[in-house]
Amino acid sequence: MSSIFDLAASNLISPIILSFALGLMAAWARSDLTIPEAIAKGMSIYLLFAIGFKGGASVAAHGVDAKLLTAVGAGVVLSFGLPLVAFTLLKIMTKLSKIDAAAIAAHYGSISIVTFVAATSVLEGRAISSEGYLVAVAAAMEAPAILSALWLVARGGTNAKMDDGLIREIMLNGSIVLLVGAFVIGMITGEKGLAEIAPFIVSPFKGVLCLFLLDMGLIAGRGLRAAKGVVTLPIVAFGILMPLIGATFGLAAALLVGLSTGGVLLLMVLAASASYIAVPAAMRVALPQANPAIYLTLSLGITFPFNLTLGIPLYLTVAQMVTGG
Amino acid sequence: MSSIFDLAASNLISPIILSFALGLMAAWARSDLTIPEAIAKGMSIYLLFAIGFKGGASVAAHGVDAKLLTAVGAGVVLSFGLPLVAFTLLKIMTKLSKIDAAAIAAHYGSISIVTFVAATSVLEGRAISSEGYLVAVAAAMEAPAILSALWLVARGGTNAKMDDGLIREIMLNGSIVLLVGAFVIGMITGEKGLAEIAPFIVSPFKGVLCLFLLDMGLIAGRGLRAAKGVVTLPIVAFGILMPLIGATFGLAAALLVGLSTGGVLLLMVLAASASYIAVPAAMRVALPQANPAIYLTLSLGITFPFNLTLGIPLYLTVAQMVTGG
Amino acid sequence: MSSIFDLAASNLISPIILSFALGLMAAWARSDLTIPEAIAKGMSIYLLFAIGFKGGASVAAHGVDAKLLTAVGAGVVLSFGLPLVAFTLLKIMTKLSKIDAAAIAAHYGSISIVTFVAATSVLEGRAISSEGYLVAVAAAMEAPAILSALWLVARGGTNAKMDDGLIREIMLNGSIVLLVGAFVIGMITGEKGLAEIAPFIVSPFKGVLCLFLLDMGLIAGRGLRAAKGVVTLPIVAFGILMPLIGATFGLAAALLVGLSTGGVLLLMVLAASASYIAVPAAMRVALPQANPAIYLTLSLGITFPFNLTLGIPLYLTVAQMVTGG
Amino acid sequence: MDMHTAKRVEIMIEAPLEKRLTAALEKAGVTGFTVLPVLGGSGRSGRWSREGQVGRAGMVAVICLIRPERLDTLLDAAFAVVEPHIGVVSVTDAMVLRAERF
Amino acid sequence: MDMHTAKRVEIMIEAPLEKRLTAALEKAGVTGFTVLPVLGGSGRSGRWSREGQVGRAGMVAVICLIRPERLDTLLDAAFAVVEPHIGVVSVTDAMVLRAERF
Amino acid sequence: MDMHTAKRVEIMIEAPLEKRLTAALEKAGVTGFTVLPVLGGSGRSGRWSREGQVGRAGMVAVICLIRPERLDTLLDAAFAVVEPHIGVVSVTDAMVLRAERF
Ligand SMILES: Nc1ncnc2c1ncn2[C@@H]1O[C@H](COP(=O)(O)O)[C@@H](O)[C@H]1O
Ligand SMILES: Nc1ncnc2c1ncn2[C@@H]1O[C@H](COP(=O)(O)O)[C@@H](O)[C@H]1O
Ligand SMILES: Nc1ncnc2c1ncn2[C@@H]1O[C@H](COP(=O)(O)O)[C@@H](O)[C@H]1O
Ligand code: NA
Ligand code: NA
Ligand code: NA
Repeated sequence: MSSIFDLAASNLISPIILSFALGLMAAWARSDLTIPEAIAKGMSIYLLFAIGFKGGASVAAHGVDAKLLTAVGAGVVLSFGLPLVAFTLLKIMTKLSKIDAAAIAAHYGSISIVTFVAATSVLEGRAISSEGYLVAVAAAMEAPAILSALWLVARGGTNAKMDDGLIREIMLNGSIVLLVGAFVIGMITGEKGLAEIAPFIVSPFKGVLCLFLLDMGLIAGRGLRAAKGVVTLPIVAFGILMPLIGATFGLAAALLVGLSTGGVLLLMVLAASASYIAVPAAMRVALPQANPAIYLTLSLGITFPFNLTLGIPLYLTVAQMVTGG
Repeated sequence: MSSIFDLAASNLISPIILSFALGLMAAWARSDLTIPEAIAKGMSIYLLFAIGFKGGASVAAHGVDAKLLTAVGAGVVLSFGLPLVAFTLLKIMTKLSKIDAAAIAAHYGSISIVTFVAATSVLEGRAISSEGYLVAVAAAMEAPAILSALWLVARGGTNAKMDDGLIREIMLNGSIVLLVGAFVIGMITGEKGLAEIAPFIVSPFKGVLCLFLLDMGLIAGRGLRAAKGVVTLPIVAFGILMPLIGATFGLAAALLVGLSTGGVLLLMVLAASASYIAVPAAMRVALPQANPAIYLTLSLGITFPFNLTLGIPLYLTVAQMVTGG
Repeated sequence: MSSIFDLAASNLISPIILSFALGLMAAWARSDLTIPEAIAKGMSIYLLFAIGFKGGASVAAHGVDAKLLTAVGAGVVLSFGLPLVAFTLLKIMTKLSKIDAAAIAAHYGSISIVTFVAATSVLEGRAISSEGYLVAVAAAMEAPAILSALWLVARGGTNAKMDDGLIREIMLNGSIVLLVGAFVIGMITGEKGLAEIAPFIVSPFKGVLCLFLLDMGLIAGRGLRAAKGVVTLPIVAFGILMPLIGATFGLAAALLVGLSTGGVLLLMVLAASASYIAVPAAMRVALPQANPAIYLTLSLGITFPFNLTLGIPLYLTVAQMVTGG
Repeated sequence: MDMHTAKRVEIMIEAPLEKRLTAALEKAGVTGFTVLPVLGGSGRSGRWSREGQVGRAGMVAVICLIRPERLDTLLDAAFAVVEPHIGVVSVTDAMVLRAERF
Repeated sequence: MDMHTAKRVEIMIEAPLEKRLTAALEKAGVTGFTVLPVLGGSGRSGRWSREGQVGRAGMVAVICLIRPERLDTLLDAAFAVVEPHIGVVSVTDAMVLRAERF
Repeated sequence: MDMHTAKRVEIMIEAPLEKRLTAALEKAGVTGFTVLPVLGGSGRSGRWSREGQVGRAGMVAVICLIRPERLDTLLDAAFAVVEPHIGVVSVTDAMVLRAERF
C-alpha cells in the first residue's frame, strides 16, 4: 500500500499536476488569468495529433497486434455498458431527474483524452510500454456512450432529440477524426515519419500538456466556483465512486483482452475517465433539458482531478499487481 | 520514369502529404474539425519567419552569390509574364469572362509559399542543397503578377480598381514583409543567429508544417464541396496544365540563371504554384466582379494538391535529369 | 568604454533585437503585418511560464538563498519609491498634468517582464549566471508602484478610483499569478521537473522571444505613429533619462543585497524598465482621466526599445565593472 | 440613398446548435445571415465565458436582415430550434440598402 | 409568434472595465447580457486595434435586452461606470420572444 | 438620463475592404465607429466561415452611431465602397447618451 502513496506523491509533484493545481487555485482566488480560446483549442489539436501519431507509429513498429480488434471491441462494449452502470448508481445515490442522470451517464461511458494523455506520460516517466493501438480504443469509446444514454431516456418515454445529423456529428466530431486520422498517418509513415516530426510531437509534448492542464484547472476551478449549490454531496460522491467502478470494469476487459501492464492501466483510465468536450456538446443538442452545470462540474471538476491525482497512481498499482508487471 | 513514381509514392506517404489528405477527407465527410483562425495565422507567421530566416542564414554562410540579383530578376519576369500565358490559356480552354480569367491569371503568376516550403522539405529529406536566396526570389514573385493581371483588364477597357493604396498594400503585405524581413535578419545574424533559434525554427518545422497542411486540406476540401457546379472540367484541366507550363518556364529561367539542382526545383515550384493568400485579398479589392469561388478553388483545391503530390516529385525528377544532379 | 559599444553592437545584431526592429519598421511603413491577439497572448503566457519555471528550478538547484527575502524586499521598496522619483522628474521636465504624471510614474515603478527576459537571454548568451529568485523579485515589483501613484494623486485631492476590487485585481492579475505559480512549480519539481519540460520551455525559448518582440515592435511602431504630436520632446527625454535613474537605484539596491554580476544586471533592468501590460489596464480603471496614448507610447515606444538596444549592454558593463564580474 | 424597410433579427444561441439554426433558417427561405462570435454572457442559466474553452462551448449571435413580410416564417423556424435551448431572440426595425438582396 | 416590446442597450466599453460594468448591471437587477468581442475602432481618443495586443487592451460590446420600464435603472448603472471612461451607449427599440426571460 | 436620437448603421463588408471603408467614413466626417469580428455567414455568394483561414479572408461588421442629419453623407460614402463588393448595410433608429460625442 505504501507504494500507492509513494506513487501518488511522486505523481502529485510533477509539473503536469502542479500546473493543473495552479489553474485551480488561480480560478479559486478569482485571478483574471486566462488562456485564449484559440490557444486552448490549438493545444488540444496538438495533443490529439501527437498522441494519435505516436500510437500509430508504435503499432507500425510492433506490428499490427491480433488483439487490436478485440481491444477496440472491448472498448465499444465498455462505452455502451458503463452508462447503464452509472445511471443505476445515480438513481440509487442521488435525487437527480432521469434526464440529468442519463446525461451524466453518457459522460462516464465516454472518455477524457487528456486523462489518457496524462496516464501515458506517467507510463513514459516509468519506462513502462503499452500497446499503441489503445489510441484507437480511446477513439472508439467516445461515441457509443451517447447512444446508450439516449436509449435510457427514450425508454422512459421522454423524447431525446436524436436525429441522423446528430449521429453523424458524434461519429465525425473533430476530436475523433483528428485522433484516428493521426493514428492512421502514424501507422502508414511509421518510425520514419515519427523521426521526421518527433522534435515537434515528442520533445515538447509534456510542456504543452502542462499549459493545457493549467487551462483545464482554470476552467474546472471556475466551474466549481459557479456550481456551488448545484452539486450536492451525493453527486460528488458519485464523481469519485464511478471512476473506481469504471476502472474495475476496464481492468476486467483489459485482462480478458490480454493487454500488457501499460495497456491495462490505459484501458482502466479510459473506463474511469469522463468526457468533457464531445459529450457536453452532444448533450446540449440531444438532451437540452439536462443541466450542463451538473455534468460539466462532475466530469471536469471532480472526476478529472481525482483521476489525475489519485486515480492514475492507484490504477497503476493495481495494474502492476494484477499483471505482475 | 519509374523513379518518378517511386519518388511520388515516397512523397505521398510522408506525414506532410498525409496530413493534407486528412484535412481533405475530414472536410469531405463534413466533420466539424477546424483549426482556429488565430492558430492558422500563427502557424503561417511561424513558417514565413522560419523559411525566411533559414534562407538568409544560408546566404550568409555561402557568401552572397553573384547570381542572387539575376535570380530575383528572373523571378520578377516570370511573375509578370506567367499571367499573360495563363490568361491566353484560359481564354482558349474555358468560357470564363475576361475579368475572371485575369483574376485567375494573377494567382498563377504569383506564388504559394507553402508549396515552396513543402518542396524545401522534400529537398532536405533527400539532402539536396539549394540556394538560400530563393526565398528572396519567392518574395519578389508575389506582387508583379497582380499588376500584369490588372493591366490585362485595363487594356480591355474595364475599370480595375487600381489605386496607390493598393500598390502599397500589395508591396507591403504582411507575408512579403515578414519573409523579406526574416531573410535579412538571417543574413545579418548568420549561422550564429541560426544556432540560437534553431530549436524553434528548424527542429519543429516539419511538424508545424503538418498541422498547417491539415488546415489547408480542411479549407481546400470545404472549398471544393462548395464549388461543385462553379468549377467545370475545362477549368480543372487548366488547374493541372498551368502548373506544368509554369514549371517549364521556371525550368528555363533557372537554367539561364544557372541554379543548382535544388535551386532549379525551387524555381520550377515557384513558377508552377498559385497564390491563395495575398492575391485573393488583392483581387477582392481590385477586381471585385471576379468570382472568388473560382480562383480560390482552382489555386487551393486543384493546383495546390497537384503540386504537393505529383508536381514536386515530377519537377524534381526533371531538375535532376536536366542538371545531372 | 569601447567595450560598451562592442557589447551594444553585438547585442544589436541579435535575432531578438532585429525582430523588434523589423516590427518597428513594418509598422512605420504601414504594412498590414499583424500577429493575432490570441497568438500574442499565447506567447506571453509561454514566456511567463518558462521564465518563472526556470527561475524556480534554479532556486531549487542552488538552495534557497538567504538573500531571497532581502531581494524581494528591495524590489518592493524600489517599486514603491521609483514612482515618486519619476513623478518629481516629470513635474520638473514636462508640463504634464498631475494625473498624467502620476499614471506615467506608476509604469516606471513597475516592471517590464519582456525586458527582463531579454536581459536573461543576454546573460545566457554570455554564460553569466544569476540568482533564479530574481523572477520572484520581478513579480513582487509589479504592483506596489500602482499604489504609490494612486497615493500621489489622492494626496493632491483628486479622487483616484481605488477600491478593494482594484487592489485584488492588481495583486492577482494573470501575469503575476502565472509568474509566481510557475516559479513555485519550478521550485517544487526542481531540476527533474525542468528536465522533463526543457524541450518546451528552454530550447525554443529564444525563437518564441523573437516572434514576441516582432509583435512588440509592431505595436510600439503603430503607437509611435499614432502618438505624433502627443509626445513632446521633454517627454521623450524623460523616457530615456528615467531608465538610467531607475537602473542607478537598482544598482544600489543590488549592491546592498549583495547579488552576483548577473543578479545586479537583472535588478538594474527591473528598476529601469516600465510596465506596459498590467499597469496600463490598472490605470484605465483607477485614473481614467490620464491619457493612455502618453504612457503607452513612453513605456513601449521609447523606454522599451532604449533598454532593449542600449540600456541592457550599458547596465551590463556597469554591473561587471562594479562587481568585478 | 434608396432605403427599404426590413427587420433585423438577432438570435443568441448555444454554439452546438448553430448548424441546426442556420439549416432551419435556410429551409425557411432565409437567404442571408451573419454569425458573430460571443465572448461571454449571463442569463437565467448563470454566467459563462468563452475563455480557455476547448469544445464547441459558448454561444454565437446570428443576425438576419429580412423583408418584414417574411418575419413570421423566420421566427417560427428559429423558435423551433431555440425553444428547448438556452438563447434569446430579438427583432428590431431597420432600413437596408440594396433591397433586391433580401 | 408572441412578441413583447423591449429595449436593446449596446454599451461599448474598455475591456479593463468589463467586470465593473457587468457587476453594476447585475446590481441594478439586470438579469441577462451578452458580451461581444471588438476588433478595433475609432473615436475621440483616436484609432485603435486589438491585433497583437497582450494585456486587457481594447474594448468589448455589452448587449442587454430589457423590459422598457427598467431602462432607466440600467442606464443609471451603466452611466456611472462608463462616464469617466472611453465608451459609447446606445438604445434601440426591439421586440423579444419569451418575454418571461427578461 | 439625457438621451438623443441617433442612427445606428451596421455595415457588413469583406475584410480586405475594411481599411478603405473606414478611410471613406473618416473622409465623410464620421467621427467614430467600431469594428466587430464576424465568424461566418451566408448570402447570395454562398456560405463562408472564418475558421482556419490565413489571409485577410472573411468579413467584418462596422458599426457607426451618428446624428440623424449626417446619415446621408455616411451612406453615400459607405455605398461607394460597398457597392461593387459583397456586403450589406442596415440602419436602425437609436438613442445615445453623451450626444456631444457624435
Ligand atoms: N436579457 C438579455 N440580454 C442579452 N443577452 C441575454 C439576455 N438574457 C440572456 N442572454 C444571453 O443568452 C445566454 C443564455 O441566457 P439564459 O438562457 O437566460 O441563461 C446568456 O448567457 C446571454 O449570453
Ligand atoms: N460614433 C460611434 N459609433 C460607433 N462606435 C463608436 C463611436 N464613437 C466611439 N465609438 C467606439 O468607442 C471607442 C472610444 O470612443 P472615444 O471615447 O470617442 O474615443 C471607439 O474606439 C469606438 O470603438
Ligand atoms: N440578409 C442578410 N442578413 C444578414 N447578413 C447578411 C444578409 N445577406 C448577406 N449577409 C452577410 O453578407 C455576406 C455577403 O452577402 P452576399 O453579398 O449576399 O453574399 C454574407 O456572407 C453574410 O455574412
Ligand atoms: Na469512461
Ligand atoms: Na506561379
Ligand atoms: Na521599473
